[in-house]
Amino acid sequence: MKPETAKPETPSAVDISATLCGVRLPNPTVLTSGVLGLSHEIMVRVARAGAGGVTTKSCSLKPRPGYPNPTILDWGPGLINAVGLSNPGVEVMVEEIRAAKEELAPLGVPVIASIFAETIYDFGTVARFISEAQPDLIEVNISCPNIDDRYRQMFAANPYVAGQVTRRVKQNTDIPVLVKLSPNVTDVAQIARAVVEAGADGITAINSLGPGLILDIETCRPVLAHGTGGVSGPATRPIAVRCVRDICQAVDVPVVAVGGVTTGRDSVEMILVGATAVGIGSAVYYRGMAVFRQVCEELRDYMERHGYGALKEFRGRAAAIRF
Amino acid sequence: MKPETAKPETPSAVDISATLCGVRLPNPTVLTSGVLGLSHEIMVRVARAGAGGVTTKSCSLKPRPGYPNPTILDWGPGLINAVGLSNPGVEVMVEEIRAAKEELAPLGVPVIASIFAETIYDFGTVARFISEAQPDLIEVNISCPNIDDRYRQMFAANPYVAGQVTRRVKQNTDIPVLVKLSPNVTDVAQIARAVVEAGADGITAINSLGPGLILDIETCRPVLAHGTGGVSGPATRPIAVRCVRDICQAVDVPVVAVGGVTTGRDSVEMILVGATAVGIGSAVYYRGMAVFRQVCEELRDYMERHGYGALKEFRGRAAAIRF
Amino acid sequence: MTLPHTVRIREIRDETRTIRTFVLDAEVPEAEPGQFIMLWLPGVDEKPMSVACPTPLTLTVARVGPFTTALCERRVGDQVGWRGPYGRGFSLHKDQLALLVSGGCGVGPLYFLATQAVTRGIPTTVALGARTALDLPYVEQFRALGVDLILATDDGSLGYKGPVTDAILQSAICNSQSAIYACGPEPMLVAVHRLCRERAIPGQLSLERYMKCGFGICGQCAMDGYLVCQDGPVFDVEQLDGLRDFGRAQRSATGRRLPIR
Amino acid sequence: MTLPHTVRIREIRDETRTIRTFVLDAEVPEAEPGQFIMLWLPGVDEKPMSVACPTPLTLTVARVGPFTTALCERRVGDQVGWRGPYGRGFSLHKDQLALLVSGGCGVGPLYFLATQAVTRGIPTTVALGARTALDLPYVEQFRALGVDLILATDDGSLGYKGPVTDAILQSAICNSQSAIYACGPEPMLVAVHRLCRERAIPGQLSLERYMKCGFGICGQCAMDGYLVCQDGPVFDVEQLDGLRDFGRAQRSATGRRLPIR
Ligand SMILES: Cc1cc2nc3c(=O)[nH]c(=O)nc-3n(C[C@H](O)[C@H](O)[C@H](O)COP(=O)(O)OP(=O)(O)OC[C@H]3O[C@@H](n4cnc5c(N)ncnc54)[C@H](O)[C@@H]3O)c2cc1C
Ligand SMILES: Cc1cc2nc3c(=O)[nH]c(=O)nc-3n(C[C@H](O)[C@H](O)[C@H](O)COP(=O)(O)OP(=O)(O)OC[C@H]3O[C@@H](n4cnc5c(N)ncnc54)[C@H](O)[C@@H]3O)c2cc1C
Ligand SMILES: Cc1cc2nc3c(=O)[nH]c(=O)nc-3n(C[C@H](O)[C@H](O)[C@H](O)COP(=O)(O)O)c2cc1C
Ligand SMILES: Cc1cc2nc3c(=O)[nH]c(=O)nc-3n(C[C@H](O)[C@H](O)[C@H](O)COP(=O)(O)O)c2cc1C
Ligand code: FES
Ligand code: FES
Repeated sequence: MKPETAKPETPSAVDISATLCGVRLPNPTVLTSGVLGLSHEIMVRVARAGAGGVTTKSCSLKPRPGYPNPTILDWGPGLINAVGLSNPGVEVMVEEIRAAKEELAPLGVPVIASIFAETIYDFGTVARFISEAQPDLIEVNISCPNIDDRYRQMFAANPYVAGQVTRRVKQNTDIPVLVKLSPNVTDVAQIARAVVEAGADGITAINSLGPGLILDIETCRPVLAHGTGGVSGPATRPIAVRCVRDICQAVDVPVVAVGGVTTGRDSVEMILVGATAVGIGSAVYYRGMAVFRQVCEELRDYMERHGYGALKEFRGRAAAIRF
Repeated sequence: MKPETAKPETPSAVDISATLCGVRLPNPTVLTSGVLGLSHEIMVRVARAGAGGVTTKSCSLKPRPGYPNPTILDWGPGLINAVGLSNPGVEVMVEEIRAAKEELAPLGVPVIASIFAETIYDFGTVARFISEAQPDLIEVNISCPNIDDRYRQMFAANPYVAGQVTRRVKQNTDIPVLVKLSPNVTDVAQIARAVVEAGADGITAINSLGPGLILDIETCRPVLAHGTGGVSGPATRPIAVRCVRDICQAVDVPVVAVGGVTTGRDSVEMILVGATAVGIGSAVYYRGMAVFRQVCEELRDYMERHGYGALKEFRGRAAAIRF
Repeated sequence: MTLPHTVRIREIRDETRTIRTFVLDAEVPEAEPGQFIMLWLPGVDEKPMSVACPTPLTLTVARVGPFTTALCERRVGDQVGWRGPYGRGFSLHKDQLALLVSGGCGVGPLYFLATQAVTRGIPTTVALGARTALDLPYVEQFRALGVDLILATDDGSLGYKGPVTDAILQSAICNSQSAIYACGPEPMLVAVHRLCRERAIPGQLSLERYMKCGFGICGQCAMDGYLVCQDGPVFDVEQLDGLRDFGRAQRSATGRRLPIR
Repeated sequence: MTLPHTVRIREIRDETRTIRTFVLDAEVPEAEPGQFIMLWLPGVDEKPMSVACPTPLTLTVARVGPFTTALCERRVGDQVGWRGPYGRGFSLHKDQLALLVSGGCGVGPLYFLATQAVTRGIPTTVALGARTALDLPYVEQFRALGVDLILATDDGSLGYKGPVTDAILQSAICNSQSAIYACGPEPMLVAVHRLCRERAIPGQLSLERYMKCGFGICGQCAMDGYLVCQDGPVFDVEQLDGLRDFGRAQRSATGRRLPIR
């Protein structure tokens, strides 16, 4: 398979490993949920391509076919998607995670299991279920912007509801829990406080932005079958950086910074505002699976130029600055 | 002065004029607030360059120097700005608007006066003041994302407050009032309903997105002196289109659609979801002042290809489609 | 930018009772044989279709279910969207005779490949398999190209009676002087794969898996460690050795692995 | 993308008691004489500065207030940001003698222009004005270029006693065979403008107005119907005829028009 396989890590004086809720990542780049995280073989391939951690596609109690296509499109400054949380269901994901863990353990690359549900109650059930596969971390997706009427509003839009979901998940697992937040709220720090008070061990931010809407002006129809979709990629980066900054100033748990990260520069930006790790999704489209290794190399170059030996030496540096 | 001056409108069968709260626009492109709207000479130049309407920079009771520079930067997929609502104060703007109206009346191009204030009460005072200049419309900016602590939260973030501001302004003027909304809320339709119930004659959406944050990784500082800033330009278009769609479905007043509009295609997209006019700001950077004439020509081409004689023939066509 | 381009259907041709060719008002000169586009029927769905001709963009479609049925209801002048081309196509071995093996709608990309082989002066044989004589597509077009033809039908109503993969065994050129390029139902491809490995014949097979993004980020098209939309749809036979899913399993829209019928 | 590039100060030279030259670790080969960059002092402000040399990027700065004072406190190796170049620069008339007229920190862009004129073989005279001999910048650099020099000081401590605009009246080349290129305090530019119009001398004047974006969207730099950042900073004398604000008013940070001192 492609060049990106099992190249030995380029040796370097600087240490870019990170520790996320007690879990070690060989490097801070994490495959974000919903991108390539459907099967263990591909997750293993992404890890060999250089990812420091992999997150599974969010899974639910029952299988979901998701929305018809188009579900994912490139509109230039970013991607837009309304996949509809398609997934094979928690039973299947348990098997995929088991298989992934087996192959990734030797590489020292942790597996993050992303879960979601349609009710607060079911979040607990899925969490208990997925824990059987012993993922290194559980990520709770309460922030998908592509909501059917059934859901009414994102769980992540309301601090009380977000807290309840977190509590329910924590009651059902001993595995450290990351809660994934949405940028589509007026005060993300408030939601962050709520989930941390409810017991979240860490936070992942941001989920995709919006929703947004793009029309095909010839047919007068939305280009996505679902109509609206979540915006991701470079176009969203300044919003993501601000959200991560707000969250890191508001709470004291590790944050996985996601949103438009495409280059080493972008990962540095996230770490400077306080991120512990960086999620990468859309950039897999822009730079291929090699993006993980490239971002790490660019990050190392930066650290060498600035004489940093480890990430903690500059993590949060910008958060300190008054503004 | 440059090519863009006083070229005669290219004659065409299709009529692209629009009527906004009873005010006629020769074409639907409007210079949006904060871009070039500081002096009457430049507003006149923009009108000669093809704009169907011009909006002044938002003005307040007292002059404001705004934030230090950098206040406006191009980050690739869009612009980011934290100007800090600098403006010479309502007294000066009254003079600029009078002068602008005098020169624009013959061109049939209306002037929209944008106002803001730091308290609900002051909004009324500024509205009364500015009305002396007899602008064709008043736009109430309750949605600037660059808020100092003093303001705490945007007026546009809370339906009750947004309604109160609208009421206060309406009590102080007989001129039709547009209220400018922010995308940085979880449910923009709710805010739209609130301001319309409070008497808004129309809505302008969206103000810039975010705020966003961009760091200079060499100095670990935000690139904007203020730190965070509002995001605008192409990167924000899908969010803007969705907001305009939500608003047009929720309320029954004319909407000036703003946010990333750069081409005729983009203006068509906004009109298809229900917009009456389109605001153009950042695109002045990408295409120069000629953008107004270019967008109109591209819009006409589309209408000719589709055999439309007037904007109303396709306005809202996409809003009808269930999604 | 890969938003779908909306264009009109310029021409529609019936190839067989179930296979129909659509010529679109679009040009994709950069497309290679074996590459595919995502075809969008607004309000219905968007699915992968191989390029049968790049200029004008031409697709040859077998009616098998809801999407292809909706497509077959489209008339000349109707609007469809497309984006692409995507994936890795066929690459002709210039020193080998070309043996193209087609089953069902696999004929589209192979016709495109045949035109390329002929222009490059590569001696070309095309083997077409179908249920009956009535189901054999593109026979005239291939004749017009002047390639050698091997026909096979399950009922023997035309040419060899039996699977096309048996028919080619008889052919004189089914040896290591040739290279095989195949597209069709996966069981047929499995047979071709076996044949290529037994006789040391270089081979390239075009596979199908359920696709959503088409450009390598959703993971829906995963087959073992491959992304069929990006690493494929055309694979060298070597790449398919010992795979768990080849010939056995494919994913549904949910991502669940289901046995191949 | 016009995010500021952060670079280090490579070298600092004192030109006079109040004028200092900063050489940055940056190259702007595309910059033309008269164009400017926005110079960012992180944590302080960002303001326009003319390019005195493009490679390496060199700025000559007069200490006049908070920003330029903060800049003058910077040392070699300190970090500053820059973006640009922006605006319309000077364009040399190739058939006219060049007469460059500088007041105060206007010398930077004119030195850049002089180097260009000399390389193009255009006979060049540079007129420098200042308060005293101690305030005359770049005299040695211009001598080294081999251009004719006209010096003027208010106190007569060196060269002509009086405004540089009077000094050039004496010069043999102050006629329509020449073109005048001027940069300096606006009252000086007003005098040059009058001179050019009276004697039918083609002239280009570099103006200053309060700038924020630097690229034509904030409107802060408006002078009558012009955007100085984009239509200027260099204007032909014809463009300045009959303007309300030229020589009279400029905007403050709020956008208010204030009389020019
Ligand atoms: C790279 C590639 C190229 C293709 N080229 C052609 C072609 O040129 N002509 C042609 O007729 N067909 C082609 N196909 C197959 C075509 O995409 C399916 O026949 C079509 O999607 C069936 O949809 P349906 O709703 O009509 O049938 P369904 O009843 O939905 O499905 C029938 C079969 O098609 C498969 N299928 C359904 N949806 C998809 C999907 N989104 N992606 C991939 N497979 C799917 C199913 O697994 C099933 O095996 C190609 C497929 C791929 C992957
Ligand atoms: C196109 C252009 C090129 C310039 N090139 C040079 C140069 O090469 N060398 C040099 O020394 N100076 C140059 N200047 C002037 C320089 O920008 C100002 O001297 C500087 O901004 C003063 O800031 P301050 O805080 O030190 O002084 P302040 O006390 O703030 O102001 C002193 C003077 O500078 C003006 N000024 C202040 N801020 C700005 C601003 N943001 N934009 C424009 N003018 C401002 C004020 O109106 C006042 O006239 C240039 C200005 C422009 C517009
Ligand atoms: C195609 C696609 C599918 C996604 N699916 C999920 C998902 O199932 N669960 C989830 O938490 N986030 C999902 N996301 C959001 C991403 O995890 C990520 O938060 C977002 O894309 C921003 O990161 P990026 O800019 O690097 O893509 C998805 C994003 C994309 C583009
Ligand atoms: C430099 C700049 C200044 C702005 N100032 C204002 C303002 O004073 N009042 C206001 O209502 N909106 C202001 N805006 C927001 C714009 O009016 C507009 O809503 C936003 O930029 C989105 O449109 P665009 O993508 O076409 O720029 C400003 C935007 C920019 C880029
Ligand atoms: S179809 Fe999405 S990765 Fe292949
Ligand atoms: S400085 Fe902003 S328009 Fe000139």
